[in-house]
Amino acid sequence: MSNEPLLRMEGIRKLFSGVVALDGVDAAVERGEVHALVGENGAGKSTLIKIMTGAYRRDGGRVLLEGREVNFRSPEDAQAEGVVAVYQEVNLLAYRTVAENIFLGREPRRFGLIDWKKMNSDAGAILKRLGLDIDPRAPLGSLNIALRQMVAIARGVSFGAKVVVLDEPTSSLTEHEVSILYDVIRRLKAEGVGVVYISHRFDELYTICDRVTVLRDGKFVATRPLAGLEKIDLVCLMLGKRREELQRQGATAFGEHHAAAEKKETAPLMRAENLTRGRKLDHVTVEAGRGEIVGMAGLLGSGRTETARAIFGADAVDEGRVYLESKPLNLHSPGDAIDAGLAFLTEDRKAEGIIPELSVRENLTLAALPEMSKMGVVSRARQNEVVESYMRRLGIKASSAEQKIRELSGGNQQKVLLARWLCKHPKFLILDEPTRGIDIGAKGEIQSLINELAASGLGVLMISSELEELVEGSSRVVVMRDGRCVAELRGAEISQDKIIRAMAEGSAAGEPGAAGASI
Amino acid sequence: MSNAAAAGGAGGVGRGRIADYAPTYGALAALVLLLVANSIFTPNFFDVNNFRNILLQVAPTVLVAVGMTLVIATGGIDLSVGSVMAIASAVAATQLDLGAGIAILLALTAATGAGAFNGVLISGFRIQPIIVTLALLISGRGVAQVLSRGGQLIPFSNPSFEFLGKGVVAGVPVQVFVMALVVAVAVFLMRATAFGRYVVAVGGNEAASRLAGVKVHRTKITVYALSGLLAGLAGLIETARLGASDAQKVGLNIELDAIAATVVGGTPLTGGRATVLGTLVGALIMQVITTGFVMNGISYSWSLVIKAAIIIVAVYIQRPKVA
Amino acid sequence: RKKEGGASGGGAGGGKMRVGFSQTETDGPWRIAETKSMQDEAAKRGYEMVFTNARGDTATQVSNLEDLVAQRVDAIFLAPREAKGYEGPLQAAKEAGIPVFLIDRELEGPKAGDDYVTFIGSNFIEEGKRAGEWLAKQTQGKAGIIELLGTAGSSVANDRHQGFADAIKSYPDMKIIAAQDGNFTRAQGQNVMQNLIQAHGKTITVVYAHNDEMALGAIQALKAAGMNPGKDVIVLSVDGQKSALEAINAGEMNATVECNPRFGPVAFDTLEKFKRGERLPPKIINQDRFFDKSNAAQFVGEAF
Amino acid sequence: MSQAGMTVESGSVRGRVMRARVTSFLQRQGALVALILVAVFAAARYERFLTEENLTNVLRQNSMLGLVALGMTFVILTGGIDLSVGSLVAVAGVVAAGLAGRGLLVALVAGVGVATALGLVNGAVIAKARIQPFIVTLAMMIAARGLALVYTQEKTVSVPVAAQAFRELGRGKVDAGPLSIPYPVLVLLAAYAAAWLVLNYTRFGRHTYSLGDSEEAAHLMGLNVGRVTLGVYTLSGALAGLAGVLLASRLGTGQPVAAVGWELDAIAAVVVGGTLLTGGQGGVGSTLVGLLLLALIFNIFNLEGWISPWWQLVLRGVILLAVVIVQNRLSKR
Ligand SMILES: Nc1ncnc2c1ncn2[C@@H]1O[C@H](COP(=O)(O)OP(=O)(O)OP(=O)(O)O)[C@@H](O)[C@H]1O
Ligand SMILES: Nc1ncnc2c1ncn2[C@@H]1O[C@H](COP(=O)(O)OP(=O)(O)OP(=O)(O)O)[C@@H](O)[C@H]1O
Ligand SMILES: [Mg+2]
Ligand SMILES: [Mg+2]
Repeated sequence: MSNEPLLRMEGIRKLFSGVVALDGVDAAVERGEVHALVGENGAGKSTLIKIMTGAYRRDGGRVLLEGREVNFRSPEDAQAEGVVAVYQEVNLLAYRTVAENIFLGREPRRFGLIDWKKMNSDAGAILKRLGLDIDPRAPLGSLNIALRQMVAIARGVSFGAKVVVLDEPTSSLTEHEVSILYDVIRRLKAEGVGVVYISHRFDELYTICDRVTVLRDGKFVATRPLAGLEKIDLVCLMLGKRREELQRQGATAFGEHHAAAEKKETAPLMRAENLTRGRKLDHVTVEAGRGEIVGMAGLLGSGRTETARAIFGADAVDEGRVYLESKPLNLHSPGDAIDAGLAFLTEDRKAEGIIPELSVRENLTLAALPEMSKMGVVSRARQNEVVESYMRRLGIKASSAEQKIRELSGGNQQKVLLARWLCKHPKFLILDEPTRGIDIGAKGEIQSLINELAASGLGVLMISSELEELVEGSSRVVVMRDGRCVAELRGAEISQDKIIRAMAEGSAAGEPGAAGASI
Repeated sequence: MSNAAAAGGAGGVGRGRIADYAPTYGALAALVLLLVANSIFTPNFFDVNNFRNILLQVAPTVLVAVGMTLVIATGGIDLSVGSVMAIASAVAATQLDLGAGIAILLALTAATGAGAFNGVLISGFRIQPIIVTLALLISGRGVAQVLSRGGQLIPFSNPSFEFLGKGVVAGVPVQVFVMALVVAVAVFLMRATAFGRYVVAVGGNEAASRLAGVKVHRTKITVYALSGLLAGLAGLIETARLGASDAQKVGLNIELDAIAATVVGGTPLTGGRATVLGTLVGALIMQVITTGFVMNGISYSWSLVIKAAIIIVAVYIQRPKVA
Repeated sequence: RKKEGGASGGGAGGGKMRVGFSQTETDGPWRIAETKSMQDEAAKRGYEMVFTNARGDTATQVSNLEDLVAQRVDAIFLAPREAKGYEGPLQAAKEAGIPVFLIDRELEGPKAGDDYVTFIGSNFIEEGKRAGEWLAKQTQGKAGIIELLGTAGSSVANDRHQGFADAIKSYPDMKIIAAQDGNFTRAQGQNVMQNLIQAHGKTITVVYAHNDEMALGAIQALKAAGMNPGKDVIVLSVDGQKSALEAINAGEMNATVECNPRFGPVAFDTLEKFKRGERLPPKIINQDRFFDKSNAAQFVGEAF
Repeated sequence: MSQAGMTVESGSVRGRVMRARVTSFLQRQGALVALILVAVFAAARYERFLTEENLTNVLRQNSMLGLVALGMTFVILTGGIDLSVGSLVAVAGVVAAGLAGRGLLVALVAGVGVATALGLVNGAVIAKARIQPFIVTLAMMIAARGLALVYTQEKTVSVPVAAQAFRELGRGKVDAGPLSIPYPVLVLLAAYAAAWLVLNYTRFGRHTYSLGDSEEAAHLMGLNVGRVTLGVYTLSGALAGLAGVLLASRLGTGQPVAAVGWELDAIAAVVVGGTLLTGGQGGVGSTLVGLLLLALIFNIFNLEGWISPWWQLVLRGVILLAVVIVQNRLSKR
């Protein structure tokens, strides 16, 4: 009995309307172990854990909890047995309070009625234990994504569960929050809880995980101890390539292109001047030249997305103006911005990117329909031509162009959305967290693609929370804080250290942003 | 289902077609079944005249349901169609002195305007479609009755206007032609035009559509205006057929028939998808049921119960599969 | 016609007498004519009328009556939707000393002279019966009948069916081939008739519709099917509205039993008699006429 | 650096919490303000408006619709809709009227029981067959009306004169000091109080809200979504049943054609009160305010007494829209 792992999955098989998503997958978590689950986008990680928690029915295989075969029919069943998950897409209740979200389904009661006082104080205690200063009575929707994610984790760990699954928990956390999370995980580990940890960030895996299971194309590849496993070997397992095939320098796939763009002293391609919007944006000025990648750094909520949306005409500004090729733009809606030659890849794929029920083809060509149609009638031939060429060029993995985009993995969805803009041949591209939640292989592909685009003369504004990406990818980095540009770093000044200092403390090294201090 | 698996690997652009329209096959099968069963068990059912009657009677519902399908595809709903029919009817009947052409034009303009009004409130003021159109459902009939001189029934005699509802061309009633034309245009609109794509995109994810440059307001307002226009057309046909405008009764409860036809035809109420042909099939299913019941002398009360059961079964066969 | 609202006048104190009229619904020409007749008569005689519309719902009508009682109008005319269900408000009116006059439909239970003053109107069972008797004479007791029913569950439909069925009961060769719901509307009457012609074809010799509107719809259907309404097929109904008389004149329809909606004059006469303290009979039945080819042309001008 | 980050977060969090609270308060207040304005207008204009008789009438007349709207509130809070309520009122009414001769309790239990069972069918089909509530309850609206007509052979069922207790339920009053409160009003108030308690202090209530918030999230968080769905539609059926029994008792008859269109009136009351049709937000207090607002408007139409029925229709729609637009504007602030 005692050498039976805490939770074991054997020969798991799952079909989605006939298409195999998982086939013969084995995985096991021991007590007190943090077990990493890795694989490319679409490898089947999220599907595997949804089967584990009963959110999906499996089509084959067994799940054993403490040696006993279990058959969860719903997450409710799984929770009752001590298997709890924090899912990839933050899935909580926006209008309910933080405390309700934490205790949903097991609200403390007195005389059959909910004991709000106890619920709030218990929730407060749980949050405090995680080092979070959140009012348990606040509606969840009033928190930003990072805090919501932390609440989801707090809920997950508060169950006294045997197995806790965390599916990409850090994709929107700051470093500080990540370190809080690590503490929590270590505590769980000490209590003998088994933790399943999914992430595309390798440094996290090496910091916190003990063993790793690799999936590829829905199949089991290997389970290895992480200690002693070289990063490059892990990547080889994931991608199914031999070591010598993977020759790359640097942590990202950005080459050393920016030397080329750096010295051009022409008028900027895009200039956004004094963008101001309520308390969220305060006279933000950003510009970028042809062929230049301008990075944008900042903490969560510092106003990067707000800036991007304002440039794109998605939100009305109180003040400020956007120029493209020195011409002022009159932006009332994203449509106007697109007509002028702007493009914007959103950070929130699910809510603002994909049209889930439509096919890859329709999603990919949505923005380009005007060019593909005459008198409003769409040319199917043009559409297919464009779709096929971009699917090939970006290596989009889908059973066909007619597959629903919702069925694609996150990384492939992201590529489709990128293709949506590329086929419009924009002049200027805004990328908001372009590689969030993207596997290492696809990430490299996307990064080199961005590079290529810039080299061909496109201007790029790249918002990212991954400092490596900013450091290696951009020729200039604008740092934001509290809705203002607080620093601008160029060329050799760009380093992770300096960016971090500027993000936290306002203007650090480098001259301040053009407008940051202009009032 | 297994052929879907086989097709999975093959790729190719054609594959999705079947999946796209599959739900309609369920409804189509139901329709064929009903027709066959009726042809066997209902005396005089299998007869050209009867099929003509069925098409004749289903025409107004189909017109309204096609508009409803577009509205539902954007994730909305239009409860006001019946009242819009009444408004069109009242306008046409009171303006017939100006000539049939002008009366029709005025009536359709009013109906389209009423629909656009819905659209503006829904899109511009961001009020939920069910409430906006409920308000027009209530007020619209009031307006129609005010227009028709205090709810009077307005009989008329105007052959060129009545042609719309009573005319026959090459043995086929005019309204059946109108219906076929509208369905054909709508199918073309949804399958081949950018507008059609925008309609389903807006219904599928409004925020994403906006960021992809889709003119969301324009799309929604257009869709509700079209629904109004088609309701108006249905109202005129109904009026012409009866030879009188009855602002109280024209189009009463037709919104429920239209919604049922749409959903039975395979368009989900959640939006993001539209099967116009499915809607036609859905409406025909409901009409064949009604006709069959009347011809067999089944009492109205029982027919309600059976009809409801058939709706549920038809929708059940086509419900989306869940993981 | 727009009168001062109830506010300023305030109860019976003012000079004008305020009468309440609880109408069951305002759908269809018949109800509109009834409402208009009441309102016109009130205006003519200088009464202030408080009008309420129950929109075809008994519960709403009960509420409306309660509201009228609470307003302390001086008298109430009630055109009830159903034969039952009004004990509550009648009781309240009695306690408040407000006389109630029933119009066009009788109640089961409450007593004339006690719970209400009197009933003025027609008898729906009687209408059905007159139609049936006329038909029996006309066809020598031989007919294949289609009955187009009024709204399912409404008492008018039930009564007009009942009276008709009673009248033809003793003629074994008069058969109702099919009875289907036409919801009192022309459109549905036409649709249902189309389908019934398809089902029963030449066996149909008579259409009996519960109101003129449905009969007019059925005529359209008959014409479209190439059957000659008024000649091959006898069409008869109830109400006597203008368009029905015109159809009779045109020979497309055979007869209609009058159900006169113009209650205004007799209603207010009765009210004034009551005020003068005259004795009133428990029922004042309208002298409803019977229209057919012989007299339709004569009355078409005054029909509603 | 990290500490600084967290402080910024929580600072703005407080601001947002405040704003959210104010917003939801204003949203509810929109209807309340309208209600107060309308009441003041009526009191000033009509001498008999503020009489106990008139006010009691308004409450009693709307107690049945109020019960239906209460059930609708639960359903709408989950993001669903129940179009069948009007027909369920009719079914319960005819069943209760038919059995009234066997005593109040039998009639009550049978009437409410039948409607509850049909509500349960709604819930079961929605939860198990995963068909959208709109279409399921639309079908039930048609089917239940048919059942009521079949059961009564399309005729009105009268309550036997002997069934005094049953008749008393809809017509009687209790004397509470200077006031006398009709039973239906008492039932209404009790139901609203109980519903308030259920929504705020029981798991079922909180889960009702959770479902409307996000059904998918609730499911992934381990909520038995099916059970809650079943619960709200059953409850809606039960309350419609209770309304039907009260109606039959008040009228002394059970009519198969009663309560046509009540579903729309109930939805209007819920929405005018400020509950969102998308679910997750709102409550019984809002519904009560919405109900009374619409009730007063009708009362005013009757007190006014000359507005033609067509203009009443026009006004009803315009007022409905106006209240919702004002609310919408307020909540955007
Ligand atoms: N509901 C669904 N219907 C159809 N196919 C699906 C569905 N969900 C997932 N898939 C498919 O199953 C495969 C595995 O997806 P899954 O989401 O498990 O990947 P993942 O490893 O979690 O990827 P990522 O790292 O991007 O999150 C993918 O090919 C995806 O297209
Ligand atoms: N509490 C919140 N509730 C709803 N939306 C929010 C909330 N906080 C931020 N947002 C929205 O999320 C987006 C991101 O906000 P912002 O631009 O301030 O952050 P950012 O610097 O882009 O950080 P990140 O994108 O990494 O979260 C914006 O569209 C903002 O309006
Ligand atoms: Mg995943
Ligand atoms: Mg952002």
